[in-house]
Amino acid sequence: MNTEIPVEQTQSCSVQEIMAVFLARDLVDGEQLQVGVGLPVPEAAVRLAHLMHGPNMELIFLGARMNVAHLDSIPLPQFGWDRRVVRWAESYSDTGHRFDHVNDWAKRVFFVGGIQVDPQGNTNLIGIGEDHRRLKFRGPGSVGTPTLTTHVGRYYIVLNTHTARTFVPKCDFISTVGWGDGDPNARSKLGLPGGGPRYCVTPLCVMDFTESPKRLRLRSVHPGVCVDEVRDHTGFDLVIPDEVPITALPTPAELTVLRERVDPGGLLRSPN
Amino acid sequence: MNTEIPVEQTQSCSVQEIMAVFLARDLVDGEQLQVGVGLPVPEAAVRLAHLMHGPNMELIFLGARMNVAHLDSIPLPQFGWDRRVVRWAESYSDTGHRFDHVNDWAKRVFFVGGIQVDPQGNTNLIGIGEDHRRLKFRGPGSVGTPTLTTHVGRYYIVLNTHTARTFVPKCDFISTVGWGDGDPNARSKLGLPGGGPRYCVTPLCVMDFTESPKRLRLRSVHPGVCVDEVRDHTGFDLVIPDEVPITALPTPAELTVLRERVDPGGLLRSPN
Amino acid sequence: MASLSLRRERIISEHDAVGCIADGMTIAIGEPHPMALVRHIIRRGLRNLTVIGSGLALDILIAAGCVRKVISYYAGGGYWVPVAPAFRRAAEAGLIEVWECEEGILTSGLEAAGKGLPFLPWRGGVGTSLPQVNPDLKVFSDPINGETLIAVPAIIPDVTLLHAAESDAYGNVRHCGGPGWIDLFLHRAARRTIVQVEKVISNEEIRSNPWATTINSGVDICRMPYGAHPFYSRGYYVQDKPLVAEYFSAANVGGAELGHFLDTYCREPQSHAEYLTAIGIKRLLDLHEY
Amino acid sequence: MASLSLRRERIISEHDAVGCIADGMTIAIGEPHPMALVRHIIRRGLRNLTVIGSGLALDILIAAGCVRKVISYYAGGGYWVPVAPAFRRAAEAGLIEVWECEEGILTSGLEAAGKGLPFLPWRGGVGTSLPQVNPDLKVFSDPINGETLIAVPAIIPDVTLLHAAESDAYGNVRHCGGPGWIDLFLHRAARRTIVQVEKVISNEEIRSNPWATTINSGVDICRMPYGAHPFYSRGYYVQDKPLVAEYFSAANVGGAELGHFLDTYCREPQSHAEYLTAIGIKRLLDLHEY
Repeated sequence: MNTEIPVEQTQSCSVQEIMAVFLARDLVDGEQLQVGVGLPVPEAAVRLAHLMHGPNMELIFLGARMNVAHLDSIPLPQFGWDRRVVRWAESYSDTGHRFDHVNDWAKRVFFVGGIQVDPQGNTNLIGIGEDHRRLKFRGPGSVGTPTLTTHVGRYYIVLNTHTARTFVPKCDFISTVGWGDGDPNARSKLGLPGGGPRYCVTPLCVMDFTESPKRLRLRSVHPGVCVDEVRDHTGFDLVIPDEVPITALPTPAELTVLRERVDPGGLLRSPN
Repeated sequence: MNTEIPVEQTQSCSVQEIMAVFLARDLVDGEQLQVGVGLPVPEAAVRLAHLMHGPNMELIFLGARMNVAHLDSIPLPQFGWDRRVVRWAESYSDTGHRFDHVNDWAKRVFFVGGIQVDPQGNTNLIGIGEDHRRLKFRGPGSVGTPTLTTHVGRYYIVLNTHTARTFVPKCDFISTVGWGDGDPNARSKLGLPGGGPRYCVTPLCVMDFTESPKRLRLRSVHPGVCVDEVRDHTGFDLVIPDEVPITALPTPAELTVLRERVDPGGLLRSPN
Repeated sequence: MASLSLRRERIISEHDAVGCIADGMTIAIGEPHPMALVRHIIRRGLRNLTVIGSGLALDILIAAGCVRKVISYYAGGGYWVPVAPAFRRAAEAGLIEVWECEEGILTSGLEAAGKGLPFLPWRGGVGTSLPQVNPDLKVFSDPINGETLIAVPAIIPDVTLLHAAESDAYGNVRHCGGPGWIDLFLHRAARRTIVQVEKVISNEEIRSNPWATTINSGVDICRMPYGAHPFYSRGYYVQDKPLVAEYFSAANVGGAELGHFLDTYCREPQSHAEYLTAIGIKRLLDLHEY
Repeated sequence: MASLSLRRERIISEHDAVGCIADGMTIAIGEPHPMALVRHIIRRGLRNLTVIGSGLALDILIAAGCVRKVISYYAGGGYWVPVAPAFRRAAEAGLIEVWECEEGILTSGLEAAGKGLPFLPWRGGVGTSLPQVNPDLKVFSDPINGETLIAVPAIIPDVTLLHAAESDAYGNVRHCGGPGWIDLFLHRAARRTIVQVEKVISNEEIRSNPWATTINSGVDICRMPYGAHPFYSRGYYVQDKPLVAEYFSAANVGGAELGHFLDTYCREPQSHAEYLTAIGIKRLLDLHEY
C-alpha cells in the first residue's frame, strides 16, 4: 500500500498522498469541510484544498469552525482529539448547536469510513454478523454519520483498505444510506435532503456511481494498481468501464504544500 | 390605589409595597425566581426576598442568572429591557437554552399577569372578544407564560388592577392554564408537570385556592379595603371565608430594605 | 501561500441589505432591534410583510403599513405600554393577521426549521386556547408515551435582521454580554441573515476568543453605529426613553401625529447617517450604558 | 445586609461525588473524560451501570466490569484504535447490551429529557438499520406533513459526570475553549450533575465575564487538577499518548495484563492524589497543551 510512486521523475509519493490530493482537487472554494476524528487522508485533503485553492473554505474540526488559509502551516493532528488543531478557530459555537443549523448544510462536505460498503454506497459502522446482540465483529458505532450524510451537500466514502470483506453485496447493517436500493430517487423517497455519496476512494482506486440505477463504478486506478486487482478485492460486481484511467498524480506544487505545510510529520507516508 | 397606609405609626407605605412584601415573604431560600419584563411588584419582591432571607436564591431577569445577595443595592429597572439590571450576572447561558432545561424548574418560581382571570386561575393575555380575528380588545400576547406556567414549581398571578372586567366567570381565551375546569387533577390530566398558581395578588387583596374544586378564595384584604369592595370588583362568586384577615403590613426593616436597596427611585410609590 | 485578501468580505450597505427583501416576504426582527434596517424598510415602503418580531420594531412596521401578518409572542412595550398601539389597532380592525403563539412554541418552530424537521413537539400551550386560535398548531399524541403535545410546524424566515455589538469583515459576530434570547433561533431558521453591528473589529480579535463568537460566517454585515437607537444596544447604550415614549404616544393617537413621527424619523432621513444627524450627537452620547 | 458566607458552597470530595452513584444506575460521562471520577467508580467496584459515554472512559469502565448496558454513538479510540477493545469483546460475547444510536439521535433523546418531553423527532437515521437494532427508536409519520422521522425517547441520566477547566465555589462552571460537544446535553438531561475541575476560581472572576459561564449553578464541583489524565483537558494538557496506548494495548490482550493495568492505575491508588503521585509530576508537566 505504501509503495513509492514516482512523481515527474524527481519525487515519489504514497498512496495516501494520492488519495488526499485527489480529494483536495474535488473540493470547491466556499464550501464547509467537516472531518471527524481519526481520518488522516480527509484531514490532509481539506487542509491542502484550503491552502491551494480555497481561501473561502471553512474547516470544521472538533466543533470549531476555521478559516486558516493565511497560516504558514495547518499541521495534521498527532492523535484523536488533539485540540491544538483548532487553536486558530474563529468560533466554537458549533458545540452547543452542531445539529441546530442543518438547513444550512447544502454547502457542507463530509467524509465517511465503514467496515462494510455495498454497491449502492450504503455503509456500515455497526458490526458484522446476523444477530445484533451477538455480532461476529462489533464496529465502533455510527458516530454522527447518519445525521451528517442525511443533510450534507455531498460526501465521500474514504477507506483505509480495499478488500472483498469490506466491499460486500449487502451490508449486514446500514449506518449511512448512500443510494438505498439503487433507485436514483431512493434518497428523496426517504426524505433525505442531502446530495448523497459522490466518490468512494480507497488505497486501490477511485469509484463513482452510475446514473440509474446508482451503483459503484470504477473511475480510476491508482498508479501501479491494475483493474483485475480491484475486481479481485471487491466482493460484488463492480461496474468497470472499457477504459479506466490512472488516478492523476500530485503535482510537485501540491506535494510541496502537502508535505511542508500539512503533513510535516509524514503521517501519510508512515506504514501504519 | 396608592393611598398611604400607616406602618407602626411612624411610616406609611403604598399598596404596591404591601403586595411586594407579601410576595417576598412567601419566597423560600434556594429557589430560582424568574420575572418577565414590565412587572415592578414581582421585580421588587424577588429583590427584597433575596436581600432579606434568600442568600441562595437565584434571580432570573432577561436571560441572566444572578445571585447578588452581597450587593448594597439591587435597584429596579428604569424601563423594560433595562439591561443594566443584569450587570452582576454569573451567567447568560439561559439565553440560547432557556427552554432546554425545564426538567429542572421544580424549584423555579414565576409571576404572571393577565387581562382576564377566571375562578380557576386560568388567565388570558390574548384578547377580549368572541372572534380571534376581530377582537374587541387585543392583548399583548402570551409572552412565555404558557411554557413557564407549565413547568415551574409554582407561580403567582399578580395584577395591577382589580375589576369585574378582569375577574370574569370565564376567560374569552386562555393563555395560561391554572386549574383548568377546577378539578384538582386538571393539570396532571393535561400532563402539565408544574405546581400551578398559588396566590393571586391584586391592589385590593390576596386570594388563594380552595382544595377541591380549585376555586379562587379571598385570603386577606389589604389595609383600608373591605370585603364588599373586593366582592363588588370581582365578576364571579369569589369564595369568601367567615373571617378575612388584613394583609400583614411590611415591617420597618422590610420597608427600609425595600426603599433603600431595591426601590430608591420610588417606583412602587409613584401614581403611575 | 494563499493571500488573505482572497477571502471575501461580507460587509454590505444598508441599501443592499434591505434590497434583498421583497413585498410579501417573511422577515424576522431580533432583539435588540435592528432599528436602522427597520427604518430603511419603512423608507422603501415595503408591503404585505409577515413579521416575526415583538415590541417597538414590530409596532412601527405595522404603523408604517408594511405588515400583513404578525408572528409574535409579545406585542407590548414594557413598562407603561401594556399593548403596542399600532398592533392593537390593526389587529382589532382585522387589518393584520396574528399567528398566535408564545415563546416556547415560537422557538420550537424556529428550531424545527434549523434542524431540517417539518415540526417539533412542545408541551407549553397544552390546555390553552393557542391551538384553537392558531390552526397551524396541531394537538397530537406522542408516538412513544401517548402524551398530549402540540406539534409546531417549521417557521422559516426569508430574511432575519439582527443587531449585534461587533463582527469582523467575514461575518463572525460577537454579541456583547450575549445575544437577545431569540436572535440565534431566528438566525438558524432563516434562509438569509443580515446583522447590523455597532463596530467592525479585526479578524485577529475574533480569533483571540473564538468562544465569544455567537454567529459564525454565512451572514452579511451592515456597519451601523447607534443602529438600534432608540432601542438599547447591550454594552453600548441604553434605551432613549423619551423618544420611545414619543413614538408610543404618537402611535396611540395615530393619524397625522403618527404620520409626522414616521416622516420625521423614518422617511425623511435618506440614510442611517442622516437619521443620526437628525437625532444629534449630544443626545446619542447621553445614552451611554453605565 | 445578608452575609456572602450564607451562600452555600458546592464543593464536594471525590468520595462523596461517587457516593451518590449506586449499582444499576444510568451514568453519563462527558468529553473530555472525568477520568478521576471514572477511576473512583472502578475503585468502588460499582456494577451493572448503564453508561452513556464514548472512547477511553467507556472502555475502561467496561474492562473493569462495571457496565451492563452501553448508550454510545462511538466506541473507538481515535487514530489506530478503530474499535475500543473491551467494548468489542464484551459486545461480541453478549456481556453488554448496546443501545445503538448516533450523535443526532443521542442528543435528541437528551434534549427531550431537558425539555420535559417524552420524545423528540430526528431525521438522521431514517433509512438505516438503527430503528431495527434499537426497538426504542420508533419510526413514525409526522403530524404536520406526514414525513417519515424517528421518534427518540427521552434519555435521562441519573448522574452526569463532566470534566471542565474552572468553576467558582457555587457551581458556576467555565470551560476553557468551550465544552465538549455533548457535555451540556448530558448536563441538562440529568437528574444530577457533578463537574470535576482543574481549578476553583473566585466568584468575582466568574462575574467578570458571565457570558463565559457554560454551566450555571445547581451542580456539584470536585476539585481535580489533572483529573482528565491520561485524556486531554482543553487549555491545560494534551493526551498522555503513551499511557492511552498502554491501556489500549492491555485491553487488547485482556486477562491478567488488563487486570494489572486496572490494579496499577485505578484500584491501588486510593485517591486522585495517590494516582497523580504514581504518575509523577515530571510526566504531568510534560503534557502542557501548547
